[in-house]
Amino acid sequence: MHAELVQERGGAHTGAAIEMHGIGKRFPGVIALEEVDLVLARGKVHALMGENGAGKSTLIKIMAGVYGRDAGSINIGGREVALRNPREALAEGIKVVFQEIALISEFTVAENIFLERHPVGRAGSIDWKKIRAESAALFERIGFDVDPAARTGDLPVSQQQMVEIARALAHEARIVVMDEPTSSLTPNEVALLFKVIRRLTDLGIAVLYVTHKLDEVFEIADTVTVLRDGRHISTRPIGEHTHDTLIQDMIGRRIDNLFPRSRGHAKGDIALSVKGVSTDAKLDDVSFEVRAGEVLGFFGLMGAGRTELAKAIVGFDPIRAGTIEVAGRPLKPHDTRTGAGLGIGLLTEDRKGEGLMLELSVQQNMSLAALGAFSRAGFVDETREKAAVQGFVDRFRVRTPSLNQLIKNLSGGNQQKVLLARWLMRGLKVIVVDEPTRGIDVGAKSEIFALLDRLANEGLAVVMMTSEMPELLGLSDRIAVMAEGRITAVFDRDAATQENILNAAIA
Amino acid sequence: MTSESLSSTRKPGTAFGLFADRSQIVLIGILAALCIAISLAAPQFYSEANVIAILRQCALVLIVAAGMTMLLICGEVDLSVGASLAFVGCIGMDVINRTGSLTLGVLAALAFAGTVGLFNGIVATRLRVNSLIGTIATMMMLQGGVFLYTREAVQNHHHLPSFTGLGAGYIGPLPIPVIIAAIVFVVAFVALRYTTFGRYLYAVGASENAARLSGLRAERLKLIAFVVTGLLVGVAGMILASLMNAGQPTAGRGFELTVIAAVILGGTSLSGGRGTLIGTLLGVLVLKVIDNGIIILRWNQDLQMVVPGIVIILATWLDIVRRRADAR
Amino acid sequence: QNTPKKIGYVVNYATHEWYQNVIKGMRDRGQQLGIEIEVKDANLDVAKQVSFAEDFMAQGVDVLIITPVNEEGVAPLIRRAKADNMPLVLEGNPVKGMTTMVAICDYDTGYHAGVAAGKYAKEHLGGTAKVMNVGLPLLSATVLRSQGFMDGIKTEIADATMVHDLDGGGNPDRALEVSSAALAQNADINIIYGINDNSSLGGLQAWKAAGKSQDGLLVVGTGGEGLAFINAMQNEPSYKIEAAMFPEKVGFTAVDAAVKVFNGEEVPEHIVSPTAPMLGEDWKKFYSVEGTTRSVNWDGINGVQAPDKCMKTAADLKQ
Amino acid sequence: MPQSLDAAHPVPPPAPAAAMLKALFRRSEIPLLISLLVVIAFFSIASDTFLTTRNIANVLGQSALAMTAGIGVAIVFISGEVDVSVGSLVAAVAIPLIVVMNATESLFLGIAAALALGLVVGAVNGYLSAYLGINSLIVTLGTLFILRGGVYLYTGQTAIPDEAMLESFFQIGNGRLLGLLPYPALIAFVLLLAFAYVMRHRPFGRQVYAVGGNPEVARLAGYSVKRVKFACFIISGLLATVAGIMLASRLGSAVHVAGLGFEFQVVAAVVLGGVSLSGGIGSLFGMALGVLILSFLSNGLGMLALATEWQLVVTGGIIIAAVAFDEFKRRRI
Ligand SMILES: Nc1ncnc2c1ncn2[C@@H]1O[C@H](COP(=O)(O)OP(=O)(O)OP(=O)(O)O)[C@@H](O)[C@H]1O
Ligand SMILES: Nc1ncnc2c1ncn2[C@@H]1O[C@H](COP(=O)(O)OP(=O)(O)OP(=O)(O)O)[C@@H](O)[C@H]1O
Ligand SMILES: [Mg+2]
Ligand SMILES: [Mg+2]
Repeated sequence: MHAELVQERGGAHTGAAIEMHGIGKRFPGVIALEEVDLVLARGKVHALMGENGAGKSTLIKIMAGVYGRDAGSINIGGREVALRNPREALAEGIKVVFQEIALISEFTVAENIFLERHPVGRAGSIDWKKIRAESAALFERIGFDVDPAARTGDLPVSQQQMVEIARALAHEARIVVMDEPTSSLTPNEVALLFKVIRRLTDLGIAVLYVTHKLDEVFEIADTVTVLRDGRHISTRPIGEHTHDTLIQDMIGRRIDNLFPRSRGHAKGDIALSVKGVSTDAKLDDVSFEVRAGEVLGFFGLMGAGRTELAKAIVGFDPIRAGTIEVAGRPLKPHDTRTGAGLGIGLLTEDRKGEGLMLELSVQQNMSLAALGAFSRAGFVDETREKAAVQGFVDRFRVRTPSLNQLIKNLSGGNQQKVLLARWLMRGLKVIVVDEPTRGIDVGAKSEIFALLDRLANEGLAVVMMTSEMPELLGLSDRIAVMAEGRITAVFDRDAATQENILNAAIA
Repeated sequence: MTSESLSSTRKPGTAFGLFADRSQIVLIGILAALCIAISLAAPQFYSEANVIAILRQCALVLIVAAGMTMLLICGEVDLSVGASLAFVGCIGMDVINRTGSLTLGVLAALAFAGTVGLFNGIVATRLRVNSLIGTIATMMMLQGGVFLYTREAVQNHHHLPSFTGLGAGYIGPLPIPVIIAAIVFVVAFVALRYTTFGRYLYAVGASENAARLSGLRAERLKLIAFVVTGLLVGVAGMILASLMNAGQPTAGRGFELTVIAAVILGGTSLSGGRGTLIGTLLGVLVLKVIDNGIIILRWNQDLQMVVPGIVIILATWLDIVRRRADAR
Repeated sequence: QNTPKKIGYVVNYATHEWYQNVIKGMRDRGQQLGIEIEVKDANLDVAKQVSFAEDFMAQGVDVLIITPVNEEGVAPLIRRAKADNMPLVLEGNPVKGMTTMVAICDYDTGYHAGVAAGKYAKEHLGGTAKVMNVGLPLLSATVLRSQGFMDGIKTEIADATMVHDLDGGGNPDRALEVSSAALAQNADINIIYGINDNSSLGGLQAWKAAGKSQDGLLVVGTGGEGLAFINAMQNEPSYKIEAAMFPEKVGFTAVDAAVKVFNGEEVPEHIVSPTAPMLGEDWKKFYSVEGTTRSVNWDGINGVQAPDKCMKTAADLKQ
Repeated sequence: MPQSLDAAHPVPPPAPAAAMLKALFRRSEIPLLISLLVVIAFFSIASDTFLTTRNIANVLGQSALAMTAGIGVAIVFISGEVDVSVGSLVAAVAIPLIVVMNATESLFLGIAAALALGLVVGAVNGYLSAYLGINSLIVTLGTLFILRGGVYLYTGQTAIPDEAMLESFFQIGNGRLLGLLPYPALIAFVLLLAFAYVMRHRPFGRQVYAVGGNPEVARLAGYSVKRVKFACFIISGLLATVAGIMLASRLGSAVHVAGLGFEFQVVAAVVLGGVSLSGGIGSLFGMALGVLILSFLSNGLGMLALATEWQLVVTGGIIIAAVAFDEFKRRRI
């Protein structure tokens, strides 16, 4: 489909696919973009980078017709285009993989692939056969193994992300935009994705690629544009960049050590003890202990059961068997309140579904778990609450015009910071973090690591579920590997290597 | 800036800011316009007798609406309040007749109404039945149940003056129902606005999962909101019984719609997480002033359905327009 | 003479006390004659009423009695019953194409109560009559009662006026609410008329809640079906007149009519069931009360003469 | 997609039997169907007049009103909005129907007038909700009140009788196919199949699901969320009109008190039928089962000569039990 299309549209795989000049966008209290230029070349991968809240997603949404722009012009193939709504953008061949998953969870995977235009057969009826067959073919072609007839909402986040990517390929596209597509992908899937991207560029399609992962940029991008505070900082061929120059452009300063290895967290008493925990769905006899001041990293392939374990041990999900003790005291299963009371909390991987209260303010979101601490006889002391929230906003550099901003208006990374602050404000004995740096920029990432590291040094037990090797190896004192709902191996930090971890994960 | 929950756009310091935020401007405007227009056309409108009549009517609705506001904020709804209102009056009256004690009667009424709330809460949170349909079912059961309990109005055989006072009495210039409503309002206002309980209700309504994960017992909070609503129906039911001097099994028809209309007119969101009691108060006042004004103006009473319908839509639309303008 | 085995009654509003007593009268008469009476309640839903009549026809009852929720809304039903050869008796209001109807005369009921009220006003209220009508425009029957009341009172007091014409919904709480507003608008009335007991009592409660004395006030209720009016007549100094409509008698008569129709006997189009205004202690002639049970004094009721024809019917309203 | 791949990839192989069973059970229709069968079985045993062809045909006819209006309300629910105005609309549309028929003696013109009113009301509901963004519960609660008040004002609170007495009009609500199946049942059934087809097999139907499931995603996929919702309200207005016409025929007049509380009945049936209030979930067949359960309940309890108060109590209890059962199944599997 693409091949014919591109040929027919003029063949040449070079030249500008889209030119954006002087783009400006403001939200109440925020200047999200100011005088931003971006030119995408056909058949090239253009990376867009910047801190959380730099304006990347906003720029993309303007391309996609989601937001109108306050200033600037957009040219496609030499024509100025308005892009007033998503339909117009789609008609121009702009396909976007959004940062937040944009699928209908009740629909099958196949239907989601064809959401933009259902193919119809005789008499205008939807051709379901064709939908199934073509999505199966598409998945086969890109080597993505998922049942097109599955209900999308039943898939793990990572697979949904892949579906979303596949969707961008199902239709004729001239420009494919990906906003942090790999934030929840496994290494295998990332490799798969890169293969797909190369295919797209071979067909002359322009790719705009947003990520916080520097390694990816160096692997896939031809050109990099950096935004900071809504302004255009630089656009350079990737060859002119090193890690350091990129970071320098992004955050305006250097970061020497991304994953601090402040060695040897002093271990204290057993903070969390999990014995023989099983659930109806997946977990099978999981046991482990974490001591105060220790960081226990959990690794596993997609669907290994880490998220489920995380939810079970904080009391969110019911368990079928087993016991959980926090600092020697038993946690009542399926009751987050005793969990929080005992001092265990979870930073979820599903921000929208389980973390954020979208219609409430930054302050209300952040102080939720700690509200009891700011209250006397049930009355909230708003002055203290505000001071504490402001403290965390400053410390984490949460970009928000005010504490009363609705959290849904914050960029993804800033939302994550607010959620982390929610627990840190309360003060815990054990924090369980599930993909804690998903969608977080390098600067914030290293801040969060430094923070977790410091908290561990102060005696907090950290259970970290992560799919990122550097994170895992950088911060963990011990590493537990899961597969199929069981713990298959536990390594001491010094014994752990990428190879033996991956071997245990496949087992 | 579209937040209208809690502290968002409230301007501290000014007296106005303490009691209302900008989302209420539209309603205040409508209320003022209505009052002025009706007063000009019919001066009886602001006569003491009429003001008291309006306030007494508002009191009944407001007492229940305070609970309903909490329920809607935490994402639930209760359509059984009208049917419960009738039942409560019959039970309260019956118990007073049998025991000769107002206290016991009121306690029985509260116990019954609280149990209805508890039942609704359990159906919604434990059986996970959507509260819209669950409470329609409760409404049917109560409508049937009240006639099983009594075929006819339970008459006042005790002639306790304190009972009559509940609905028709005064403390100073203020009717007792109005005082009770004021107390309920203030307590509910403070609870929603200044306590952790109130904040938790907003949180549960905004995202039940997020609230649970943050250590809140979402189901328990909802259950409490159901029980509070139930208890308030108990209070209103006793006042109504006193006003009618009988426990009337046929009372309360359509009361649930009046209450819900007032609450949503006050800007409380049906999807949970948003709403204020001040808004509810204004909603109740607007609806009852319209109702009263049509009689005072001697208009066709069929307009008592048409005009509130128009005002509800209009007020909501004006509020949307205002918010859009604010966002600029 | 044959007796039907089973009579089906589709009532419009069974939970209302008036119809409870109609049903009671039917059951009593049915027992005497050895007829099974089965009741389905439309609960004020016109669509449901048609459905239930259908159900009865499918079930195979011998005679159908219907109290229409709305008299226009059962016309097709009557046509279908005829096509089905199903004998049918209406209760309440006349419908095009019906064979026979058992009903009280609503207008006459109001009228005689009005006359009684007029006399009372001449004697005790200084000959003036300023009426607050707590009405229910929704139903033609209740509209007739209010009209009859005003026409009746005017025969005694020619310059009687209706100060307020209210829609009290027939509910106690709504009646209370609208009466309160009306009294605030203009409290210069001395007679409260209610189209049923809920309405008259709602009006009276509004009067009391406004802090007014019952001296110089007359309250007139309609129905006389439950204990509420007895309680009021005993405890409220102003509650002096109740227009009794003897629902038990209506039920009783309806069953007799059903038997006749079943046998194909000639029946008048309108079989009138009697009503009478009750003043003061009059009610004791018809009812006796023990605790909370009320029993019928058939001799008393059978002694009330019913007119052959109503002075005015719903059909007259349309002109 | 490159042609070379197309041929090589047929439809994926069917899922194994266990998975199919599981998929089947996740469908919310199954518990409903079981509930319906239980209700029918129970009354068949308890009453000897229940399970007769005539009675079953009657119930199907009686359920037709709620089913017809329910299709529209369910579609609006699926699109993520609500419509409670149907209770007044069924009464309101009878007025132009009867008035025009009385004046012109033409069934066709009468129906056209009724549909015109339904269209206008649907369009107003849709415009206010979808385009002005006013919460649809508020809008349709408003129109519920306004229409009822309007009916009372126009008729002066009396019914308007059908004076044209057209046989064709009488037959719509009272006639029976082959003397057995009431026409309303037939009409409702045909509409149900047609709209079920639309919802499942036409792009528009899928757009409705998408818009209700996630409006943001739908917008990103290029749908006009507003237009889709607007169309749903119009459909609902027109279907309520059809229900209103059938009702008017059964009543032989425009009755001012017709349809009081009908909105509760329909909403209860729709929600009982598994259509989610939050949009995007539910099927028209589920809705139809919900309507049938409530209709058979009402009929069966009537057959048992149960007093109204007990009927109310039992119906309420069964609604809770059925929804709880559905919810329980959904969580278990
Ligand atoms: N709808 C909105 N209303 C108000 N402010 C907004 C809105 N959307 C974005 N913003 C603000 O605009 C700025 C840019 O946000 P954007 O989402 O583009 O950042 P980003 O570069 O994608 O960040 P991240 O890496 O965290 O995804 C942020 O300060 C954000 O809070
Ligand atoms: N069949 C399914 N139905 C519903 N949800 C599922 C199903 N399979 C997986 N999930 C969800 O997908 C996620 C899979 O996470 P799981 O805990 O099994 O693995 P993980 O190691 O955390 O993997 P990931 O990296 O995807 O988070 C969980 O949130 C789980 O609830
Ligand atoms: Mg972003
Ligand atoms: Mg996970």
